[in-house]
Amino acid sequence: GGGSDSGGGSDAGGASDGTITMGFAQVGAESGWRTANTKSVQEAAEAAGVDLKFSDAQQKQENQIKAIRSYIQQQVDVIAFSPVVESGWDTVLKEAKDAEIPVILTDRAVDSADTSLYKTFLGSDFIEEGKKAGDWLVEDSASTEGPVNIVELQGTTGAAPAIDRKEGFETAIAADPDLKIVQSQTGDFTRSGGKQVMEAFLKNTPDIDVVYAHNDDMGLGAIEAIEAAGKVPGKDIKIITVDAVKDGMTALADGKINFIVECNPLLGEQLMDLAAKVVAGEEVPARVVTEETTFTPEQAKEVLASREY
Amino acid sequence: MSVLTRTPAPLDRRRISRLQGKARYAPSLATVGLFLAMFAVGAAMYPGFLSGQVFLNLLIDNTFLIVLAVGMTFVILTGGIDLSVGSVVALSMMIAAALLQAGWNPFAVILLVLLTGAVFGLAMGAVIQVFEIQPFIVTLAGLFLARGLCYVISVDSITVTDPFFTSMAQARIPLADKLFVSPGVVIALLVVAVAFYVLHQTRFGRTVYAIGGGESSALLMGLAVPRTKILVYGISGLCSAIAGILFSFYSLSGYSLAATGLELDAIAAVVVGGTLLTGGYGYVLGSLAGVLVLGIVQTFISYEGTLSSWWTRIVIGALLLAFILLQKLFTRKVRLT
Amino acid sequence: MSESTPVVDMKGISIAFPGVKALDGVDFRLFPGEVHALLGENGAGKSTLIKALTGVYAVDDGTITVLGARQSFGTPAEAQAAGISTVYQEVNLCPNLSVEENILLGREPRRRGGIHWRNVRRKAEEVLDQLQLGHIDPRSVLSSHSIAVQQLIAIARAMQVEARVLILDEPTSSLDADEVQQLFSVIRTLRDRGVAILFVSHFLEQVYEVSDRMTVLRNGRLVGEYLTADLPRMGLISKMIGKELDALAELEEAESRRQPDRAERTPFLQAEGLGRKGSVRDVTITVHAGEILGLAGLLGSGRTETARLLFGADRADQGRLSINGSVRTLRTPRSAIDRDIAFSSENRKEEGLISDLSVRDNLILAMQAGKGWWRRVPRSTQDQLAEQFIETLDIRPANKDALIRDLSGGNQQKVLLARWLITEPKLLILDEPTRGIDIGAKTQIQKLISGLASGGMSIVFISAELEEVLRLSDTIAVLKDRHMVADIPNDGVTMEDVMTVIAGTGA
Amino acid sequence: MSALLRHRLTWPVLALVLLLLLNQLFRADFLSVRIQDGHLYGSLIDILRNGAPTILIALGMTLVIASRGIDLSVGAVAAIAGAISCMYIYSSPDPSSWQTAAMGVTIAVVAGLALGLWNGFLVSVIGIQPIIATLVLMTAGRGLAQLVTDGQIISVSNDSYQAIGAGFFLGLPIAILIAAGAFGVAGLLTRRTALGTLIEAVGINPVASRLAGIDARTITWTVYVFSGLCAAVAGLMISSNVTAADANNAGLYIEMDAILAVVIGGTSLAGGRYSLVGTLVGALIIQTLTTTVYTLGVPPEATLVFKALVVIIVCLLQSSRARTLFRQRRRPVTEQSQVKVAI
Ligand SMILES: Nc1ncnc2c1ncn2[C@@H]1O[C@H](COP(=O)(O)OP(=O)(O)OP(=O)(O)O)[C@@H](O)[C@H]1O
Ligand SMILES: Nc1ncnc2c1ncn2[C@@H]1O[C@H](COP(=O)(O)OP(=O)(O)OP(=O)(O)O)[C@@H](O)[C@H]1O
Ligand SMILES: [Mg+2]
Ligand SMILES: [Mg+2]
Repeated sequence: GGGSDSGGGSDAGGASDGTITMGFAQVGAESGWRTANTKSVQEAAEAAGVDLKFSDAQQKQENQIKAIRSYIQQQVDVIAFSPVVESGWDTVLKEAKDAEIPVILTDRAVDSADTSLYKTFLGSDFIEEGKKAGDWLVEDSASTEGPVNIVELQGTTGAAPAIDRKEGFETAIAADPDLKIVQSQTGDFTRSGGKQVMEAFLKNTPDIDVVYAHNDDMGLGAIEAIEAAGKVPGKDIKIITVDAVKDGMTALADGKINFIVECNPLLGEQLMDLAAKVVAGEEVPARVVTEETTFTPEQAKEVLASREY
Repeated sequence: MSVLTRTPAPLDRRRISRLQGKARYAPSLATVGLFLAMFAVGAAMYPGFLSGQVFLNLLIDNTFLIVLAVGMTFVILTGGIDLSVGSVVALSMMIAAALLQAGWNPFAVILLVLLTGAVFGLAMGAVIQVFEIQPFIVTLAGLFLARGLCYVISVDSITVTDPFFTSMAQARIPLADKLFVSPGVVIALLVVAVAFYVLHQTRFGRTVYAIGGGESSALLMGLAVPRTKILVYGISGLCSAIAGILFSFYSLSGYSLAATGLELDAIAAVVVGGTLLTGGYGYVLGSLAGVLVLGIVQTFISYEGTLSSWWTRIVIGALLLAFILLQKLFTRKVRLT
Repeated sequence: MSESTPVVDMKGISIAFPGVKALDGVDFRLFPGEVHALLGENGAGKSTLIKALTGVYAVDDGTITVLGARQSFGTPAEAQAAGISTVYQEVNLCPNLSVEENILLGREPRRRGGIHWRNVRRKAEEVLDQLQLGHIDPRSVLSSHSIAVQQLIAIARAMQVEARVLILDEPTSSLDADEVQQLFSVIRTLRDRGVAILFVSHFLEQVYEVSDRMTVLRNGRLVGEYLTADLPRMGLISKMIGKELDALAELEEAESRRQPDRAERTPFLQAEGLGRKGSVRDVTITVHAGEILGLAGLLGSGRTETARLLFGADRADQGRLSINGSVRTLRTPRSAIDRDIAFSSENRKEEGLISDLSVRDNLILAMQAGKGWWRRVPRSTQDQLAEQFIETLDIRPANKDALIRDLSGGNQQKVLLARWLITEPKLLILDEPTRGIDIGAKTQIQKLISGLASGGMSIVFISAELEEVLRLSDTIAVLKDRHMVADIPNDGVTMEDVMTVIAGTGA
Repeated sequence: MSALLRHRLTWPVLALVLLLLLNQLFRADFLSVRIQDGHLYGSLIDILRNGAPTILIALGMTLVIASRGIDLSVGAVAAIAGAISCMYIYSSPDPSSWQTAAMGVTIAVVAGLALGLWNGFLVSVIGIQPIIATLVLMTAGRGLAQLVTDGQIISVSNDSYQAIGAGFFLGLPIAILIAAGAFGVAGLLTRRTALGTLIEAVGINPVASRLAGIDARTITWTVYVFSGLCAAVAGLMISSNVTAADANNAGLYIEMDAILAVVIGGTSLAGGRYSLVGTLVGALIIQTLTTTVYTLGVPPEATLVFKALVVIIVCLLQSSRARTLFRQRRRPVTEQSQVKVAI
């Protein structure tokens, strides 16, 4: 209990009248993926009758901490957030715990040693995504002879998905010594970054066989660079990406991308379920991995029409 | 050749010029007044807003920004600018986290970080002064350099587990019934007090203002212009390092991407606090008020809680604009030139 | 004044700027206990010599000895530490700080680590009192004072230290008689205490009144060093401008201009009870075509502010203004300029010069502004006008591409005057146009003004020298305590008459 | 020779040449340009094409800075322009016709002009310090752009639209032709009319300029409008280059690049004299630097350090002080403009 003595709309008793108040601290709106994620949470909250307090941290950890503090101050029933970065949450999570507000992590993990600070973590496994990409490549190039030159378009330097997708991919391709990453540079998760980097790669390395992009957008940028260089994306140069947003799936269906590892942003319903359980005091698993799959061009054609994002 | 003689000036002239002297405080005072007004509006709009802890949280959540704004005030008062502060904060955090991870003594770490920050600032100041390169560009290069060094130290984020840092992060200094601040707040306010003292009670501080009033005049008046200009960047570097330590207390980690764009927040806070970017006019207390204003804008938004991401940005921009316009309105009569 | 060893001994000093040899092998000596006047036309190199001595410029050649030791100061601070206190030509203070701080900046009394503000105030008041400036509030902001007051504060700053050498570069150009006398009495006291004083002025009376010795420069070269007693005034002038005496006689000759008949003149500008809150009030004047209206008044009496109202630089909120018969409100300088009014400000550094632009660009500026940005004044016209005015006003160096900030003070003033002449205004408002201008140029400018009036231009003329006002004006408007008190047609008015008006009428 | 050494563009140009040579050293065919599919192809062409938006924005920024201002909102304006045009094309019934593209472009350009008007209004009429006035739009602008696109990346497939950023005309990238055109127009406008001199005058001494009859307000206003226009066109290029509007990332940090270009080109942030050619060279240096990072394969974590070092070296070379330091001491106190007004 804090300084509010008037007991406004969202007192601790909020849960008893049936409505749950949830404070959700989003990373930002840095990509289409993230926007889909936000929308999913907002829509699910509405459907579940959850009173959602939403805030956008604009990719800054300090903003997110401020938002969480203000949720604690406002005595919400549950706090959910996608941490901007893994580390540095102990203090504010302790404050939440002291105020007896349960916390759910979404999409990205925190590295707190004290796992009692949050109830559960709902989200994808980035290393696994990288592995899936790598595994496909190992399988795909098993038949080909000789070295395979891979160029990698990394995400924003230092960002967790970038680090993990790189790591997972590298682990997987270690299985085949022919697979070699010849160049790797950051494209900042953006299309124009991907395009510019790819342009330079194409000039540096004449015989690129595979592009591995940490997200669809960079892959789409790379496609344009490859086409401008007079090569055929998907044939002359194979492309593997992560995310499976609509534009990426379209390119996959067109055969310009060869393989996409899904990273599902639609966590809203799962989150609301978990929140209801947590507020009701039920046990929840400590880790909930989102349902994610991979797509080949054929699969893409099938599901393309029904993709929401 | 005869020239007219002067009769003693009428008395009211004395009063007029005194008033014009007071006008120097107007923008900063307007900031404080508007901050209070915003607080009142917030209290009227959102339940739970009107609480001492909401105000104290503004301090707790902005310790590093307060310290940065103090350093930035020194620089801007001389008519310069320091874009490197955000990156130096990140660098300080990385150094601290990496060294603590390697098992260093926390006090040795803090000392080293402060030293690094100060030296980094002094080096930029020296380049600005000796080679007469514009501060904007030197500190922009500083921004790249410090951020790049962060990555060189580690691309991953590093968690701080040192007991001293942890206790600083989680300690609460109780003030009154259920009100508390963090140790960082005390440090930040101490920095403000020291800066206030330095600016108003030392020759160095007055030279800072003099340089802002006219660099060549200050030089001709025989003031230590080159030394002061270099030192000012040193101070800003030192403040960035302190802010880095405070940020480490705040987040108990080091992260290469931390504090991006913080330099703009610091500059905005200083300017909102009534300091002229061309130098010569402004106060650290105004900058403190500026930080609080930026903080309360964010508090407004998290209390609102229904804005989608883009509306958040738009509303922040609109609130900033509304604030600047109101400030302008209150200080309209004042001619600073 | 003993021929003891000089405190300052400069030998063979040369300084060249790109395109100009500002000093060329100049020798200069300064003895303790003397007032030494440094003389020369605009651009002769006086300010440069001072800056060479005080470490602002590095010398290309030559040696400087101060108190027997070879010196080459790297910064003004070093010169100050060696006992040389300087007031430079332009006011070089910090407009954002208070008066007391400007006086004591860099040497504030301290107490336990902090500045002892009470002592700062006391010391500032002391030195202000010495210059009889006790009425100035030491806590007021410098920029709230007129240029004249700022000049006095700069002098107060220089006198506040116990210096061995005191250098004053045109300290009197904007002071009134009383203040000049006050300054001189302080100078004499300091001299008697053995301080060496270097003094630059274009007012020869003052030079003869206060100096013991003088050094004359011409075009960056030394003409000679003389005892004041040995060199009569005319001799000095001819040494300064390098011409023989009969040429001078012609310069000195007063203008006799046909005064147009009052009845047949058309009024160009009429102000009735014009005023502005917190500034001047009750300004009721009429300026006819071809007439020169002089504004007289004490320092700070509101002449500049009146001029600014007439030009729309400040907006009037009382009274009525009509131009060419129709009532107008001047909101901006632009609207005044569009009605053929021009205004040359007394504060050339802050309100006149575009320091980083060339002489040509500065000359052409007002004309260009009038044409709008789209219609550029053709380059050939620019060149031709620049050359023409450089010639008529004898602007030196005669280089239209020189940056105006590199010109000497007097030459900058001429460029600014030319800026307005080019626009061929119907009414020209001149606020202290002859300040800081050498005697030759001054006479030239006075001639020019009356010539312009004869050609039909109306002129509002402001000068701290009442003589000059009396000599040139057809009508004299007297201001006192920032409102207008009288409007006297100048038919044989004497200085005493004007003084009586100022002293007599109740406030 | 010494005159050449003193010229303020000598060192930036030299730095640019050195950077290019460095690349050539690492990759033998770096400087070679060949014809492919009827247009020029090669790293140099990439540098020009990718540099075009920066050049364009830096062009507008130069004039703003000359007038003693700064425009932080250019990146956001670019994002808005891209968002508007792509959204228009995306949602129009005929998304691949050139008329649609033309209409989208027109709307975006008008929006850019309007945003420039807005900045200019805040600075010149209300009198807010430029950095804050444009910070408002910098913050809110990206939000507006996202509002337009609903936070999504809007892909369009319209050949005419794609031509702006990625197309070729007579073998040359259209983007660079547009930038060159804008450069020419700006050069002509400022040097053949009096605009350049008037901007400089306002930038050096606003008080004196006003007293000389210059309508400083209109001049200031004009430069912000021009900057808005340049940013909008740059935004079109950026979005057209990847055939998509990315409200969040398009033109991110481009304001910093543009300011850097202006300053490297020898224009002082204190306002006054400016050099458009200098800005051009500055922008090319920055773009070449980015390409160099990719060409040399600088590891991502060292990229920023490398950039910092190059910027510092370029500026050191360029600083007049560094040059005189090795010669004789010649140090007149720089008479900076004494008039201090709110920028
Ligand atoms: N920084 C500079 N750069 C280039 N030329 C300069 C500079 N300073 C002075 N000059 C030139 O040196 C010459 C001497 O100037 P100086 O200011 O010493 O004259 P002065 O005797 O003080 O004249 P005035 O009586 O008008 O003040 C002039 O021709 C002037 O244009
Ligand atoms: N002694 C003084 N103390 C304070 N302020 C003064 C003093 N004298 C003048 N001022 C201020 O300086 C400004 C200028 O006055 P103004 O220039 O109109 O007078 P002036 O008759 O032109 O005198 P000056 O000879 O100084 O130019 C006014 O704002 C006035 O308030
Ligand atoms: Mg002089
Ligand atoms: Mg006056």
